[in-house]
Amino acid sequence: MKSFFTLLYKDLLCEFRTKHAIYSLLVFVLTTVLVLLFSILDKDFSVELISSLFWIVSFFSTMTGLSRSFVLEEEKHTIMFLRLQSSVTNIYLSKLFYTIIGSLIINISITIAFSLFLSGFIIYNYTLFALTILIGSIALSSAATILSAIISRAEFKGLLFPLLSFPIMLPILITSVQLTNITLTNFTFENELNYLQFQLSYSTVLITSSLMFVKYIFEE
Amino acid sequence: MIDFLEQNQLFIVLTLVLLIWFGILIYLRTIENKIVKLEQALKKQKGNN
Amino acid sequence: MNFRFILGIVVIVASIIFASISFTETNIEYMSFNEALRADKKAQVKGEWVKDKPVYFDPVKNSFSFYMKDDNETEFQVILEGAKPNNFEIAESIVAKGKCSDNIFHASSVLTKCPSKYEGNNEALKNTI
Amino acid sequence: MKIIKYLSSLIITLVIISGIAPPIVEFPMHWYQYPIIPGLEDKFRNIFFHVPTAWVSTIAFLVSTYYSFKYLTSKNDLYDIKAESSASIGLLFSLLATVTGALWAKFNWGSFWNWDPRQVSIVFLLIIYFAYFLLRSSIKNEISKNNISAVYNIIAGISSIFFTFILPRMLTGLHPGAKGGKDLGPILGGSISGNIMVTFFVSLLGFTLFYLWLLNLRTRTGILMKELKYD
Repeated sequence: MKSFFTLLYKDLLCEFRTKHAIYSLLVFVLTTVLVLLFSILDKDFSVELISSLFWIVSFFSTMTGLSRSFVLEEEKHTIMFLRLQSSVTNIYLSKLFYTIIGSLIINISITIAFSLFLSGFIIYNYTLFALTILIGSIALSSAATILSAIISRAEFKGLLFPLLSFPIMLPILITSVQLTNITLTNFTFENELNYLQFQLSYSTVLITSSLMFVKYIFEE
Repeated sequence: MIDFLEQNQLFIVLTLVLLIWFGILIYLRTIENKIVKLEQALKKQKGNN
Repeated sequence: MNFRFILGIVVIVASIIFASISFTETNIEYMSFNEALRADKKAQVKGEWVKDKPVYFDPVKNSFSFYMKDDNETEFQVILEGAKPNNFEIAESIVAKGKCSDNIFHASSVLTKCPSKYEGNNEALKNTI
Repeated sequence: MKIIKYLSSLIITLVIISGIAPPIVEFPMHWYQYPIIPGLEDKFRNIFFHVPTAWVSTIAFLVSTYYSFKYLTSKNDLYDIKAESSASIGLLFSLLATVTGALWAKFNWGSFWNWDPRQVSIVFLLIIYFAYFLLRSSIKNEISKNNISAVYNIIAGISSIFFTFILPRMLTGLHPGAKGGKDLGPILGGSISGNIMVTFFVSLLGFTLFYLWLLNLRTRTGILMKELKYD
């Protein structure tokens, strides 16, 4: 348990020093908002467009900034060190929590940026929106962490990463966009709890199976 | 001729599908024969060593 | 097969069942036309196509217009932004998503529900097997 | 194995004949007449081919996931070969299901591709298992290749349950059984005429047996390649 917190602290400290994820997030948010504002000056953006963009920005920031956690360890050849210090499960858990924290921060900053710059971004249902962001972050991170562990051992990382993560993350993104649509329109066509239920069980399944099998990835 | 073809569309489709299916079956059989031969050759090789 | 695996499998199966419950409980709320008129927001209305009333396609605006009758038998005009939906003629019911204004329903999408039963006449069915 | 081989060939031949040959009439009076289904007419015959291919691809991916699990718990190379073989057959059949589905969609829904949730989910499956083979080819170390691809296969297999069985029923779509539809669809809802039902289930059986034969062939080539160290 102690080593888990040490590892988590180490990851957060590394991120704080390099600010890799923070910069990539800033660039993504700024470009999307600016391109949107300059290209469609006075038009009202449709809710569907805004919520899709929200999750596209979130997806790419998570992908570039955070999900390199395991890949970086492998590239810096520090994974062996970590494995001497702690069990694979502990390393996995610390990476998972690091990714969840990072992705939560990313989503909250996107929310702030969108509500400052895009007039169409008005949240009607705050509880549902908070839940969407929380569960969406957990689900995205649970997929990103295990895939990052798998990728770290393979060659052609740059090509494989999007290819592997895209189909596994897309169901999460689809349901998140639907949920965000609901929070932004204040009118429910659908049973919004279904989507939350889907995301919750999807992330539970991903995390459980990762915990079960992550140790085999680093077995030689 | 065209009348005949039009009236028996379904049977033309049926013959074509059956032809393709039999082609696949024959192909699979030849592959299986090859595999059997290879397996036997491998067994012999192992026996010699 | 140790305890950890069995526990994991149980959790996975339980979550899959938990997620499966979500689609058995779907209850979509359709509005009637009058409700949609008052709602002043996006709504979806379910109904039938009124075959006697005129249907036309405007190639300039790329819009398709037809008359629809909702479950309360209220008739109203629907203007769809886009081409005529597939299987429009044979659809047994139509779901239109959009907004109401000036007694016209401006739909952003129209779903056609086709007969999903793969059987013919019920009387004759008994003879098949 | 011999029985499976001959039985599957025979059954699929029979299904092709009994699926295509019988005429459709408005009032079926005999067992060899299919009822006319409004909106589908002759196009309904595709149900005997499109659904079983999709079924086989689902089964093949699940079997592949199962063998990957067996591999990780037993570390027997045979299971790795079986997992890979089953995944490759699944990939082949999901391609077939996409093609037969696209043809059906062209004549029933108007265009080859409609972005129906099920069409999207089969694209997910294709990408996932394409990536699986890419992943296999991109790891050099034999043992870690087998381990990592097995872990990925399990993650992918479990998540594919979500988007082949659950997601298409939550979203609105054109396939029967999608959200907003009246019932579960013709098969699960049981609203299908007797002789169609019989042909359909016989077809499912035939295609499943055919899959077993293919799996056997593919596994044997895999074993041969392993024994001869041919990569």
